[in-house]
This record gives sequence, C-alpha cells and structure tokens, in this order.
Amino acid sequence: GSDSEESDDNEEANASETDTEAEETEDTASEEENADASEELEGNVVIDGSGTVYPLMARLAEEYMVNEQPNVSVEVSRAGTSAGFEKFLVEDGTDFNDASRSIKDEEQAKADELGIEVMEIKTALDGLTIVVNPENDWATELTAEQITDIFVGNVTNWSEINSDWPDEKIQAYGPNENHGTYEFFYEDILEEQDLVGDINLQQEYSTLVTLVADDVNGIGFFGFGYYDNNQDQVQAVGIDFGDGAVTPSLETIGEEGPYADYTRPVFTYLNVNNAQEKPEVYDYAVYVGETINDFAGETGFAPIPDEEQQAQLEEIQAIQ
Amino acid sequence: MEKLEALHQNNKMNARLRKNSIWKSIFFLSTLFGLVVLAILIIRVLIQGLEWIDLEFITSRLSTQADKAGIMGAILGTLWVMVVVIPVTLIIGVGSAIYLELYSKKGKIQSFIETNIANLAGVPSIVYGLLGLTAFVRLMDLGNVVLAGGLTLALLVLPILIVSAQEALRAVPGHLSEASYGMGATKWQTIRKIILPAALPSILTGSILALSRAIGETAPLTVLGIPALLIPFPQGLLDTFTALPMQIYYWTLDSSLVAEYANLAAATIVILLLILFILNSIAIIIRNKYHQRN
Amino acid sequence: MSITTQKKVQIDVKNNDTTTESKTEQPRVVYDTKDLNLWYSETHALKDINLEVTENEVTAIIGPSGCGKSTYIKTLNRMVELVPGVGTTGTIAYKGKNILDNSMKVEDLRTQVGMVFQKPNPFPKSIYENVTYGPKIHGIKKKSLLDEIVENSLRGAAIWDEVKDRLNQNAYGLSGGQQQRVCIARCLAIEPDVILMDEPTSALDPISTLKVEELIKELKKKYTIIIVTHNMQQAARISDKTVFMLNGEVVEFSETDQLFSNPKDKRTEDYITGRFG
Amino acid sequence: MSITTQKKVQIDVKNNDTTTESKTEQPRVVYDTKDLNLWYSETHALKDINLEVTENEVTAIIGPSGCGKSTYIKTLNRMVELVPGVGTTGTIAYKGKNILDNSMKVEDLRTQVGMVFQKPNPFPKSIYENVTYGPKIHGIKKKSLLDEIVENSLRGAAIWDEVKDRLNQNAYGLSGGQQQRVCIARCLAIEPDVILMDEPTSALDPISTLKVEELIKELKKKYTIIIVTHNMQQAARISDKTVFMLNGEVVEFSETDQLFSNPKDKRTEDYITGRFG
Amino acid sequence: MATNSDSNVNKAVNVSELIAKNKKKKSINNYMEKLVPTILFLLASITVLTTIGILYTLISEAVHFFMEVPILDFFTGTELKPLSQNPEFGILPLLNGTIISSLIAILVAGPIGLMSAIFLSEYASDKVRRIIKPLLEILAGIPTIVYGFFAFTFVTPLIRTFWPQLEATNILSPGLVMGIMIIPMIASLSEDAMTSVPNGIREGSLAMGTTKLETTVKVVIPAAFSGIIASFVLAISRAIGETMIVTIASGSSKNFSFDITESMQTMTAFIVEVSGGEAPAGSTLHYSLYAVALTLFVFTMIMNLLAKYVSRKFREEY
Ligand SMILES: Nc1ncnc2c1ncn2[C@@H]1O[C@H](COP(=O)(O)OP(=O)(O)OP(=O)(O)O)[C@@H](O)[C@H]1O
Ligand SMILES: Nc1ncnc2c1ncn2[C@@H]1O[C@H](COP(=O)(O)OP(=O)(O)OP(=O)(O)O)[C@@H](O)[C@H]1O
Ligand SMILES: [Mg+2]
Ligand SMILES: [Mg+2]
Repeated sequence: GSDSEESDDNEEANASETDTEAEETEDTASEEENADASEELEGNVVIDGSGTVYPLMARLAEEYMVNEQPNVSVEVSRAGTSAGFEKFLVEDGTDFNDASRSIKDEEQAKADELGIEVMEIKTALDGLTIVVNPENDWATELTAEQITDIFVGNVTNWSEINSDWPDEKIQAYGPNENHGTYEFFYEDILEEQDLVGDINLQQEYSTLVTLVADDVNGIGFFGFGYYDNNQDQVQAVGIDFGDGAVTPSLETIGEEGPYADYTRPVFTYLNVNNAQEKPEVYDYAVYVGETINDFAGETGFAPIPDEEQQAQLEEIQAIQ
Repeated sequence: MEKLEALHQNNKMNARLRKNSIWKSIFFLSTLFGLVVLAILIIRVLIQGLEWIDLEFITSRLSTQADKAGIMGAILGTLWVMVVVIPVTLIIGVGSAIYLELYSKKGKIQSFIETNIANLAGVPSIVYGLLGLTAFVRLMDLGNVVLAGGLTLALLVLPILIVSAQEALRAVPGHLSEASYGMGATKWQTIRKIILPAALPSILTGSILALSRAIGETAPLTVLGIPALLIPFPQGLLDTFTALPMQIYYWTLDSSLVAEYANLAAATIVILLLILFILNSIAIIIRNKYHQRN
Repeated sequence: MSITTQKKVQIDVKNNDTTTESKTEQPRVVYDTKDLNLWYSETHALKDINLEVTENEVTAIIGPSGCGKSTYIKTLNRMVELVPGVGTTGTIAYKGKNILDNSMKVEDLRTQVGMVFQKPNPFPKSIYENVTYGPKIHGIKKKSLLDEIVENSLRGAAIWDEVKDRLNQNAYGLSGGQQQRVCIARCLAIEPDVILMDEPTSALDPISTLKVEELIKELKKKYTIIIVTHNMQQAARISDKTVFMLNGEVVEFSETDQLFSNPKDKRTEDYITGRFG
Repeated sequence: MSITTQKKVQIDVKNNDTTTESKTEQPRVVYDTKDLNLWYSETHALKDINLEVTENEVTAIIGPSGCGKSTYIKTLNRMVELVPGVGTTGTIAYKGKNILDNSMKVEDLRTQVGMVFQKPNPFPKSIYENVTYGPKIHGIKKKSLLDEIVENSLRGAAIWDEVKDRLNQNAYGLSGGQQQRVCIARCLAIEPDVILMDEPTSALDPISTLKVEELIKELKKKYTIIIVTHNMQQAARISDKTVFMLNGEVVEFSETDQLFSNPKDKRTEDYITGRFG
Repeated sequence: MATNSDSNVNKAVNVSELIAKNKKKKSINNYMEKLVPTILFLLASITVLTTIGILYTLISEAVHFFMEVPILDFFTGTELKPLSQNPEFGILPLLNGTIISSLIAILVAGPIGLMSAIFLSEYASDKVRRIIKPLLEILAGIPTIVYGFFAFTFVTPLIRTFWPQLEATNILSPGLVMGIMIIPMIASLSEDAMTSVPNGIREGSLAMGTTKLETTVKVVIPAAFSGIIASFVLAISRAIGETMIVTIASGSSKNFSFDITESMQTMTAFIVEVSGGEAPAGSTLHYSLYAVALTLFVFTMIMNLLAKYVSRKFREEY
C-alpha cells in the first residue's frame, strides 16, 4: 500500500543522510524534515541472539533510534544464538535473531513448520584471533599447523615446537562450548579433532583476556573484537597459512583476504513475515542492509564486501 | 572447706583479665575487618566511577558509546519494578503475616506454611528467575516486561517480608490489644486500629530492607532475559525494561570490548549503592525513632 | 526448723463514708459465678469458684501471686480466652445470662464490662484518640458528641484538669498515674456497667495510687467495681467486700471489715498477717 | 478529698533465737558506705547514703518500688556498672578497702561477695554444672573436690535431698523455689563472705518462700547477708537490722524490731502501716 | 483536690444506649470479621503456591533430562561436558564447586561473624552497636554483582601477589568474598540470639567474679547456641545459592578437583551459563539446567530444614 511507498522514500533520504553523518547540524535538520514528512514510524523492533554479534547490532540500533526513527524502539538482547532462535521461531517471536553461525537444519525445519519465512543477512566478518601473553617474545608467529598441534595437544611444550623456545608447558585457553566461536574453531579450524584435555574454557571473554594476560605460557583464541580492545593486555599471533605470517586486522580479515582461513561470517536472521506486517521492522531491516558496513570496524568486525552488501540490500527491499 | 581458700588467693585473676582484654581486641578487630572490607570496596568503586558521574550520566538515555551513555532508563526501570514489588509484597506479605500471627491456630497448617516460608527464604534467587520465566514470561505470556520482572522479584522477597512483618506483629505489646478487646472491639477492629499501626514502623523497616534486596538482585533478571540495549524509557507495567544491576552486569561483561564500560559499571554501582544507602538510612531512622519511643 | 514467730496485724477498717449514700434499693447481683473451673492447658488455675458480685459495690480480690486473681477477673469479660488452650466448666451469669456459653456475644459483654489493667496501657495515640477509641469503634462518629464524651470521661477519671490543654498530645508523654487515669477514662467512655481492675495501682507511685484510690471510691456510685490488689491495706481502704483466693480456690469471701478483723479461715489469717505472700 | 482513714500495724518481732549463738566477738563492719550518690545518666537514684553493715548479720532493705533498693545492693558488688552511664560519688569500704575507686579488682570483689537475684537465674546447664561453674572458672579442676563442693553447697542451700539423684538434669526442669535454692548453692560454692539478695523470694510460692527464709536464717551463721525485700513481714521475720529507703535516700536504719515497733520517722510509719507502696 | 468537681458528671449523653443501637445495625462489620480471615488465608497460601510453582517448573523440565541421563549417572558422574561430542552430565563437579566455595565462605564468615557478634552483643556500648550493626548490614545489602568484580579484580590479584600459584579464576577468592558477604548475616543473627539470652543469666555469672570473656564463652554462647547454629546454616544456604560472585570470579571450568587455586563452577553459575548460552530448546543441555536447579533447590531446602531442626534441638529454655 501507500505505507510501503512512503517508507521507500524515507529509506532513500536516510541513505543519503548517513553519507553526511559527520555534519551534525545537517543531520538534525534532516531528522526534523523526516518528522515533518509524517514519515515518523512507531513501534518495537525486537532483536535477540548472539552475544558476539550484539555490539554491532546494538550500535546499529542505537544509531537508528537516535538519527532515524526516534519513536521506534529497537530492543537488543543477547540470550545467545540458540536461545535466541528459540524466541525467534515461535508465534509472535522476535523480529531478528543475531547468530554467530548459520541457521541449523532443525531450526530451519521449525521455521517452515510455523510458516515463518526467514531471511539470512550477513552482517560482518569476524577474524578468529590467536593471542598470547605480551611477555611472550617467541611465539609471535605460528603456522596454522602449529596452532592445530597446540590446541589438539600434539605438542605440550613450547620447546617441542622450537628447541630455542622455553621448556615450559603450554596452557591453552578459549571460550567454552556455549559460544559460536568455539564451534567455529572446533569445526572449521581443528576440523573436529578433540581439543587438548586441559584447555581452560571460559564463559566470559573478560575472564579469558585476564587469564591470557596473566599467563606467560598461555595461548588463547577468541574473536578479533576482544583482541582489538585489549591490545595492551594480549598480543595477537601472526598466522602463517603458507605465504608468510598474517596478523589479523580489519584489512586482512575477509573471506577473500589473507586471513580468510580464520575468517567467519556472522549473521542476523530476519522474520520476513514480521517485516511485511510491521513497517518499522521492514524499515529497520533496510537500514541494517544499508549501513551495516559503516559500523563493523568500530565494533571489531571486518565489513562484508560492498557488492555483497548491495545484493543483500536489494533482497531486503524486495520484501515489500 | 578450707581448701577453697586457694580459690580466693590463687585464682589467677590477672592472667584471666589479660586474656579477657586480648580477646576483646580480637573481637573488635573482627568487627573492624568487615568494616574495612566495606570501606575498600566502596573506595574502589568511587575511584573508578566517581568522575563519570554527572547530571548527564544520570539523566541520559542508554548508549553503546561510553561517553554518551546514561542510566535514566535503568533508574526508571528499577523504579517501575518497585511499583510492582511494593504493593504486591506489602499486601501479600503483611496479609500473610497477620494470618499466621493472629488468625491461624497453632497447628499443622500454620507450621506447614511457616516451614514453607522459611524454605522459600533460602531458595537461591536464580531459581526464582526460572520460576518467573516459566510462570510470568511464558505461561502468562507477559514477556520480559516490568510486570513480569516485578512479580518475580516480589515472590523473591516475599518470604523475607513475611518473616519480618510477623516479628513486627509479635513485638506489639499484648497489653495494647488487650485494652482494645477489653472495650468490646472485634478482632479485625483491634488489628486494624491498634496492632497494625503499632507494628507499622517495624513493618516499614522490614519492607525497606526487603526492597533493597529486590533492587540489587541480578541473577533472576539474567534468567528472565532483560534487553541489553533498550533506549526508550519504560512508560508502564507492560513495557520492557532494564534495571540498574543488569546494566552493571552487561557493562562489566562488555568491558573487555570497550574499556570505559568498566567505569560506567563502577559509576552505576555508586548510584545503586547510593540508592540502597538512602533506603537503609531511612529504615534505620525509622527503627531508631521507634525504639526510642518504646 | 520452722517458723515459730507470731505476729498479729490489726487493721482498723474505716466505715466507708460513701456506703451510706445510695444503697437504699434492693442490692442486685451483677455477676453470679457457679462452680467455675478453669484450665490453662494442664494448669488447673481456678477451682470450683462460687461468688456473687453485687451492683454498685467494690469487690476486692486478694491473694498471693499466682493464686488465680488475674485469671478470674479476666474470665469475667472472657479476656482469658485470648490465651490459647484455655478451658472452662461451670457458669458465670452476667445479669442473668451465662457468658461462658456463647449466648452473649463477647464483644457485647466487653462493651458493658470495662477493664483497667495492671500496667497502664494507653494506646500510642493522643489522649483524645485514646478516649474516643471505644465510642468510635462502636459507631459513634459525631465530633460534638465525641468531644462531650471525652470531657465527661476525663472528668469522671479525675484527670480532665490535668490534660484538658493537651488532648492532642501522645498519651505516652503522661506520667504513669496519669496514664492509668486516662485508661480509666477510656474505659468510662463507653459507659460500662462494671469495671474490672487488675492491680490498677501496682505500677504507680504513692501519690498516684492515692488519686486512683479516691477515684475508685467516687466511681462506685455509678459502677460496679471488681478490683484485684496485692496491697491488703488498699483492699481494706476501698472495698466493700473482699475475696481471698489461694491456689485457685476462693478461701474466704465476706464483708471487707469482717475479713480483715475477723478472718474465718486460718489461711486467710496467715496471709493477712504476712505469714506468706 | 483526702484519705482520712487511720490504720495501725503492730508487728511483734521475735527475738531471733539464733542471735545468741556466736556473737561474742567484737562485731565487725563489713561494708561501710559513706556519702554515696549514684546517677543513672540523669536520674539521681541514690542520695547521700551512709550505712554500716555488720558481719554475720542479716540486714534487710525495704522501701517502695523505685526507691533505689536494687540500685544500692548492686552497688555493693558493682553490678550496677553494667548499666551504661552510671556515675557515683562517695565511698563504699568493703573490709576497709574502697571498692568504688579501682583499688580492688571488681572480679575479686565479686568472688568474695555473692549475689542472689529476684528471678531465679540458673544457667541453662545441669544442676551439677551450675554449682561447679564458679569453682571451675576460678581454677578448681579436681573432680573429687568439685563433687565435694557440689554436695556441700547444695546441702548448704537446703536442696541436696531434693536434687541429689538428678544432678545431671537441666536446672530449668526444677520449680522456681528449687531453682532459687540452686542459685544460692551456686553462690555458696565459691564461699563468699557476703551474700547479697535482691528480693530472693518475690517470684516464689509461699512454701518455697518459707524454705528460703529458713535457709537465710541458717546461712547467717556463716555469712553476712544483705537482703532487699518488698515484704515487710519478711524483713521483720528474718533480719537483724532494717534499712528503710525512700526516693533514693535512707530514711531510717536501725534494729529491725525497733524500726517496726517504733519507727522514728513519719514516712517509715506511713510505709509500714501500708499508707503507700 | 479536683475530684470534687468531678462528681457532677452527667450521663446526659447516654452513650451506652447509642452503642447498643449501633450494635444492631453493624452487619457490615460482622461480615468483615468473617471475610477477613479468609482473605488473609488466601494471601498466606500464595507462598505455598510459589513453592508448588517452583517445583512444577523444575520438575516438569528436569523429567526430560532424566529420561536421557540416568539419575545415578547424573549424581555420580565426575565429568560434566555438556557440549562435547560425547556429552557427559555428571553433577559432581558442580556440587564440588558449590560445596568448596560455601565451605571457604563459612570458614571466613563463621569465626569473623561470630566474633563480631560477641563484640557487638557483649562488649560494645549501645551507641557503638547502633552505629556498627547497620554499617555491617550494608555488606549484606551490596548487590552481589559488585562483589563478583571485587573478587575478580581486587581479591584475586591481591592474593596472587604473595601466592602466585593461584589462577586468575579460582574458587578461593569468590569463596572468600562470599564469606565477607555473609559476615553480617552471621554477626547479626548471632548477635540477636546472644542479646536475647536473659540478662539474669549473664549477671548470675558476672556476680561470681568471672570475667566477661568467661561469661560469654561459658554461659552466653551455650545459651544462644541454637540461634548461632541457625545463623550459620542460613548463611551457608545463602552461600550455596549465591550466583553472580562465582559466575564472575571463578570462571566456568567444570573441574572435579579439590585444589582451591583452580577455577571451578557452582550449580548456580552453571544455570546462568546455560540459560544465557546457546543451548537449543529441547536439547539435553537445556534440560540439564533444570536438573541442576532442582538439585540446588533440594539442597538448600535440606539446609533450611536442617537449620530448623538444629535450632529446635539445641534450643535452650530460659
Ligand atoms: N497464659 C498462661 N498460660 C499458662 N498458665 C498460666 C497463664 N497465665 C497464668 N497461668 C497460671 O495460672 C495460675 C494463676 O495465674 P494468675 O495470673 O491468675 O495469678 P495472679 O493471682 O494474678 O498472680 P499475680 O499476683 O502474680 O498477678 C498461675 O499458676 C499461673 O502460672
Ligand atoms: N538501668 C536503669 N537506667 C536508668 N534508671 C534506672 C535504671 N534502673 C533503675 N533506674 C531508676 O533508678 C531508681 C531506683 O531503681 P531501683 O531498681 O533501684 O528501685 P527498687 O527500689 O529496686 O525498686 P523495685 O522494688 O521496683 O525493684 C528508679 O527511679 C529507677 O527508675
Ligand atoms: Mg495477676
Ligand atoms: Mg528492685
């Protein structure tokens, strides 16, 4: 109906707006314009899911509420990917579910059963980062095989890797099974080999950071964002995938980039039915599609390629 | 019994008195220990959080950007939750206490209910979270709104309130109610006009302490699923909300992502402690005033 | 070893000057207690009490601690039932109606039978509210009427002049003796027929005691009064009849002057001569 | 209106048969109180007390409620200092040493001066442990000696026969009168020189009272006893000297028979004739 | 004397007649007299409903868990690997963590709390007590989340300066901090118990020339024993139920060990972890949360019944 047309217009206005974000005055001016144009939407957009994706989605939601639609309330929760799907795949469920992994077959089946049309939106790329203690001046670069050896338990002493290195036991750390990061590490990097028995798996990232920061012989893995914000406490290990060591950074992380082997996408899933029924959900989905790359960097993620973003946006807009 | 003469000369009184004063110091130092820890704890959060506290921090909305973030939403959320907790616990709590103390006959039912209340008082708060999730969020289909959170916390502090209200009622001197009955007042008249007013200060003290427990609770709310980012202020009982302890929890969790969040958490702790401190002071003032009068 | 000492107490009981006043009509029995027994769970606290209390007289109950004085007086307005596990047999007829079965509502009984307690027990409210408590409870709302009641009752309790300027102050601010008189006023406010008093002066200083005693003598003109006291001289001074109780039994019940000057029972004599108690 | 009644109480005080016994030596002053004043924060509870207590006599203190009897007796073993804010002036010499400055350790004083309280206050322990409590604390460990102390003390308190078969039962299972005698035994166990008693029979029934009174007369042979009582007849029965206190002052202090038969002070007369109190 | 003027009191108002008249029409009051107890009874039974609600919530979900994991395995299993490829659901590591942390807590709070209680009730002046007691009670009122970070960012590093073996997450420091948290509980309740020992008993002892210490140890504490024990048991049950401190400061290793320098997980922390984690509905992991919660519930219930039993058993009659 006419509703959707209006919001389309609105979308375009907004898109141009984000480009000139730096200029505050213009920003507010166009905001007022929006209000005048009776484009003001109301309602709730409810987002739950992965805690990994949360910082990015929260940032986005805030930006949307502050600059685009002050009367739309976007609530972002962080129950975890699976718990989030639980709330997503019910009648009157959440509008979006953030996920640090792609939807599972069972979950998709549940959605089909309920008649919920689910759209996968790739939001950003995360680089799995291997970190060691800042005082560790030997293992600053490791090959991908050595990483696997360490975490699977094939080597247990630093000196087993290189006889110049200290004869000290390696202590491995990582997020526990609750986290998508663990799943990715286990499935994609270790190729489903069991982790070393005495690995210290933790629920909280803050704990992990502290643990590695405290243990000269420690080595741990987690998402790039947690390394990025704690560079004073831990140092990233350069990984040699065959062409020399690559340190993770917003530039190297990418599905095609040099750090591709340790890169994984993170998603948000949209309830398409909700987007069709509620203009604010649709509006927000479009906003996500348009601006997702603007906030990836500051929240510790690498952006997805522009073409991919464009294609995704079109797909979203096609909902109407 | 001349043997006892020894007792009067040789009872080592000096040594015993020395022992007494040594232990007295130990007892005093033990008491001091708790206070010192309290001081350290408070000083630490003050150092970390104080400079982040200003009017803007208190009155602004939540934000993912540390320098813009404020806690008005969390404060309002906490207040709204109290809007549910206060009447629900007071009515049910005082009602139950009156029933148990003044109406129920000493017997199986009464002892069953009292044992049950004592047990509930010891049930971990996180279990209440699970109850709230099942009963209010899912079964009553309220969602994670103020009402659901408030009812959960109300059930959590109810046993505490009942027990303290019972004590308050028990402490009302029997001669007051006797005087009332003696004039032909009925039981309910006596309760309403004499016993309740006399017990009121103690009941208030007890309920303030129970409320401050509710205000500081985090675990049940984590189970209910309180949004981590919620910018609009809650406007009513059926709005989603966030609360001060939840905000502290999320900020500290995410301090590994944004270092300043740790300061925000500390600043919020300061505010929360301040609120609790004010509530406790009120309770103490009421208590002392009341005690003086007796 | 046994006490061999002999003592004799002579008490010259006054001829109550008020007795001459209005006792011309036929004396009416207000309370008629027949074969009353009372148990606190296991304790047999009252044993076969038989007693008649006459209108417009002061009946004093004396006896050593624990003999059942309070228990008996509290049975007369059924306050004793507030203690759980109390059981009674026998009857107490109040103006002809047995109050121990439920033929009379206990609230109605207590409206007609006021009680003053050992420890002054004003409510923690203003003096005015203390006195109007009863009337209000019984449905009297009109301010002018209440004011009148307050003045009359406080006058009746001989305390009006002392408190008339501070009716709105908390009754706890008064001295013990004043509090006790306010309690009496509170009791008068609903115009009872009988007033029960359980050691009303035992917590008071000599001066206050004196005042309350005089008040009792005054009240006798309009009310029937039953008073428990541990002070034998007080019983002698103010009562018309005296009951001596021991171990839950009534040992002796007679005219006050006779009981003190010429006790019939050896135990009464022992008690009033201070051999025990 | 004022009380116009006149009463007269005559008490024939016995000639204590025990006084003849061992009073041949020079009577010694145990407590010599000089110009004692005591304040509870603001309350001036004792005013210029001057009093001498003689060895191996029973000194009774009487007076209306609140006159300072308990306060005075508690000053004699400095128990009164447990109340915060108590201040004193003057001196009390115990066997020549002033106990109000700190020249004598309060614990030592109390080891020599036992006390029996109004309400029986046995420890919630067995009878045996109650009696051995004092000796044990003061360093006596030997079982045989303790056993002996227990028997002697309980005999001394005239309760041995009643409890000898249940020494290991909790003292709370005893009746009030028995409890009080156990407390006396507990006090005897450390062989004090003086025993202070604050209304030791006021919570007891007549029979128990009698027993305790007889015990006191027996104890006098070995101990100096100071006893507070509200029962004038009791004072008359058991004491050698009597102190009458009023409003914190000593009104009269003399031989018991003289005080009761021939009071010098009008206030004493008023009190013993039951005009107040 | 004023009584002279009082004799002219007139019964003109005739209050008693008025009252008698009012009595007849006071039907609403009679109604209330009957209605009120019923309403109050219903209110009181809400607490029973709460218990039923908790039991229903926990049991209805735990049943699913026990259909997949035999009860015996659950209670005797020393391995808890809920998400591993070969998941194992032994609750012993959690029980272990819970018991050890509570034990440490009570070892701290027991002596300190009791000694504080002794100081407050036997030695401190009324004024000092009235200042210190509420101050101490603030400790119990501090949100546990605050304690959690206190343990993690202050106590652990502090201990590590002189005991480097201590891991960054360990069960020791949350145990210690939990102990601090429950000090006021023990201090306050024990103090109440000791204060309610009748003064007569205390005086009886002091009057025999004993020192305060002797009186306290030999008479007051034995007399207040039931109250003191009850306060201990209640404090322990509070420690068992404590969630945030261990969640934050002890990490989440499901360690079946007795080495207090290591990270361990308690039952409560496990519940937080799973309920905030990625366990899909219907998975064994999801249901395990309720099995653990049920165990926890039963555990604390036993503690409370124990407290009741103990305080009744040791109650002194005075
Ligand atoms: N609430 C009660 N429960 C059980 N027994 C009681 C109760 N009140 C009194 N008694 C017992 O009943 C008996 C009579 O007590 P009551 O209070 O009537 O004595 P009293 O003559 O008034 O004594 P006092 O002069 O001390 O007031 C006593 O043996 C007492 O122990
Ligand atoms: N702890 C206290 N604090 C303040 N004032 C007190 C205290 N104890 C007693 N008093 C006051 O000191 C005065 C004397 O009290 P005391 O207890 O010595 O009287 P008493 O003669 O023993 O009375 P009773 O016969 O009632 O036992 C009274 O006015 C009393 O109010
Ligand atoms: Mg009585
Ligand atoms: Mg006294």
